[in-house]
Amino acid sequence: MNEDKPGALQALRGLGKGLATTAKTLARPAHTRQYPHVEPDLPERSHGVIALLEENCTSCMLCARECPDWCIYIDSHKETLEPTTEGGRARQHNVLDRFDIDFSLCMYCGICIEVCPFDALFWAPDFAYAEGDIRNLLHEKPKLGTWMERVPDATLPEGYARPGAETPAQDADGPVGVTEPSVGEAGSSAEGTDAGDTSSREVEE
Amino acid sequence: MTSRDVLFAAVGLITAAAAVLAVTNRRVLHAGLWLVVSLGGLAGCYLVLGAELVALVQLLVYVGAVVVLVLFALMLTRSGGGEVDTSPAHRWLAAGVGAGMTVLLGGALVAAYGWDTREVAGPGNEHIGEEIFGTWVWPFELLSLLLLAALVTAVAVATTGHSRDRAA
Amino acid sequence: MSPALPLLLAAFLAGIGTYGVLARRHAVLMLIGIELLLAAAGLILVTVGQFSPDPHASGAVLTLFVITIAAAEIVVALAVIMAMFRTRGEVDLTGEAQPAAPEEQPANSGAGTVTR
Amino acid sequence: MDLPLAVEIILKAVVVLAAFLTLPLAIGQTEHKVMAHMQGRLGPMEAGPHGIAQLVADGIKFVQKEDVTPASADRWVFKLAPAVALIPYLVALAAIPWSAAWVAADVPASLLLVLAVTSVGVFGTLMAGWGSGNKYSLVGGMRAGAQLVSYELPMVLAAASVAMAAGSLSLTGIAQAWSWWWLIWQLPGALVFLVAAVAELQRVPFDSPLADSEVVFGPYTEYTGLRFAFFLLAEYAGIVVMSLLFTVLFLGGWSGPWSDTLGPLWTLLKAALVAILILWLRIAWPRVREDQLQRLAWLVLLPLALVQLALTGVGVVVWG
Repeated sequence: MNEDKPGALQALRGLGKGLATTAKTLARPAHTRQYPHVEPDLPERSHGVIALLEENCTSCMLCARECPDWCIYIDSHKETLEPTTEGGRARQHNVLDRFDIDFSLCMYCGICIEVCPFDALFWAPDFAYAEGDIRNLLHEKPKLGTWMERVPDATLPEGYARPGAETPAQDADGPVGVTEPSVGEAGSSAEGTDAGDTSSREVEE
Repeated sequence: MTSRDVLFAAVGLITAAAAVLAVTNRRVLHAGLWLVVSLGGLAGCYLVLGAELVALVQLLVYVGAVVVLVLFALMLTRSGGGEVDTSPAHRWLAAGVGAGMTVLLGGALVAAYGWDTREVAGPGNEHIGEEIFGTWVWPFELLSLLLLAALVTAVAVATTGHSRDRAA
Repeated sequence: MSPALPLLLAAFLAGIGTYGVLARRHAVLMLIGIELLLAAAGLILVTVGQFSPDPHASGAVLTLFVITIAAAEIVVALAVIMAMFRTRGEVDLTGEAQPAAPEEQPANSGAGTVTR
Repeated sequence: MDLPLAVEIILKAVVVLAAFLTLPLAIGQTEHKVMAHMQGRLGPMEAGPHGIAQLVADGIKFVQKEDVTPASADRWVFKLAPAVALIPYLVALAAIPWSAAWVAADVPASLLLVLAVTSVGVFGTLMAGWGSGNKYSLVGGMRAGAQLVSYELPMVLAAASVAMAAGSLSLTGIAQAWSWWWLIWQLPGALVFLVAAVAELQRVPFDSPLADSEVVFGPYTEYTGLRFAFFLLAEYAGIVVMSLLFTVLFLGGWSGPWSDTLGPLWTLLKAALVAILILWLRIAWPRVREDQLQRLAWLVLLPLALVQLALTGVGVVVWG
């Protein structure tokens, strides 16, 4: 030890420094958080789980197709909307039957959230959804919807009102959260992309 | 038979049995471990005889260092498991010589000292210390020279082969 | 107590040690025999020193000397054994009688790196 | 106390055994906590208040584990090794005085006894290294053997210096002869002894026999369950013994204010500080390489111990 390049004195100084650093740390409070007893205060945009805002989903399948490990399952069928005005044309729109994410496969890459064109998927900071059986990690759309509660306000689409809030803020181009106009627009835009491909099961042929 | 006799018989029996196992065990490392037991037992014998300083030095130097070196050498030469056997005739001959040695030495010593019970009155630790640095000081100094020589020799012998290996 | 008991034990140890030196052909095992012989010598010295007091405490002092000499002796002997192992790859004193085991062959360089 | 001899012996044996089983646990718990806080953590918190019963929980876990003996192991050597490693420290603990009256086995040459007995503990490690039938264990065992033999010499020399200064081989006598200025007079010896003691315990920074990044866990690689726990117990018991020994030799043992009544407490306090220092080294320092380790023993510690011995000799002749 004493014949190494740094020289004995320097080595001793280094050893002293090690002792001093550890002693200093000993004097300071620990960084540990006692998790099960104390909830962690996570940054609000933590990537905990993927929440689904069902009303916004057009079952366009982009998320399912982009998912690297195919953990999103979507089923939908088409329904015909009667024309709202006299002599108008009947329109079709997709109705979401099934939207499941298998969190035993999900690797939390967030690509589905990035690609969703309609702000239907969000990061929520919830993390404590472990299950005793791996098969129970396949979460269905009601469960995915419950996580919307904790999605930070900043990431929510404009005009979205949480279910708890008393008055939904009706903005000009805020179609979300309210059924009637949103369905119309969502349906049309879905047709605009590729209506035939979106539904895995063709209901009406 | 005093209680000291009984105690010595017990410790001596362990020592002797371990010694027998140390020279007959077919696995070399086990033989080394039995030597540990035997020499530890011998330290116990010294204790029973009242020579505690000798006993402790035996334990410290012999068991704690010398036999460790032996085991170390066994492990280093990777020869702890196997054994090199000699022919039965060879072993019988050796046993004969050993038995003859025992009988001769035992007979001579017992004949000289006899069976009668005597008092154990060895020198105390301080007395031994004074004698080492008084009467025995020159042999003691010679001994230190011997140790130094042994150290140098060991280093020389052990490193010459090494340097040749490195050169090759 | 009677001095016969320790003296008989010493004689027995000497016999065992002789057997060990003569019957074995493994270098370290022969050393073990020699250790037992030295132990016997030490036991005789201590016994005599304890039973017939001596103003110079020669029994105990000489035993201490024997222990020291044994330490010196074993160091040199082990160095010789190590050198032998390096050059021959085995510690069998009968030489050609038993070739070294296959896994011991590359040990030449391996042992060298471990020691120093 | 005028108890019958047999009762006294049994009583002392029970007390020593109790100390042997509790003090290492206290050291282990202290290590958990001190190490955690030195690393900005809390350490075990769940078993009992502030994790005080963590080692009990660990012990229960160890008992439940399967006792595995590897197929290529040298069975008896493998199985006996933990006991061989543990028992010497038990004997040593019995011979170390806590105060002039508090000593379980008051033998005349107790310093020599403790040093001799602890040197036998090497065999546990060597046997484990050989008996496991594992190459990492073998390498670790050989490292341990080389290390323990090398560091024993400076350790014994440093202890001899104190014995010379006190003119006694008895630990009680040494502690009684101690006075405060020995702290300066015997300082080099104390440092040598401390370093050698840490090396004898195979603790960081001298833990290359166990170096987990090189030889898995050295001689203890193949051990499971209770036998592994025995090795751990031996390590912590070793810290207890070495701390007590250092206290008695170099820190005056039970000397301090009101040492007549508080003597054992002073010993305990000083030994605890030494033990925490040994734990601290583990947390703060890196591991010393094998060749550096041997170099330190022979080129630094041994000359230092010899200088100390000469210093003590001069001191004894001049002031004695």
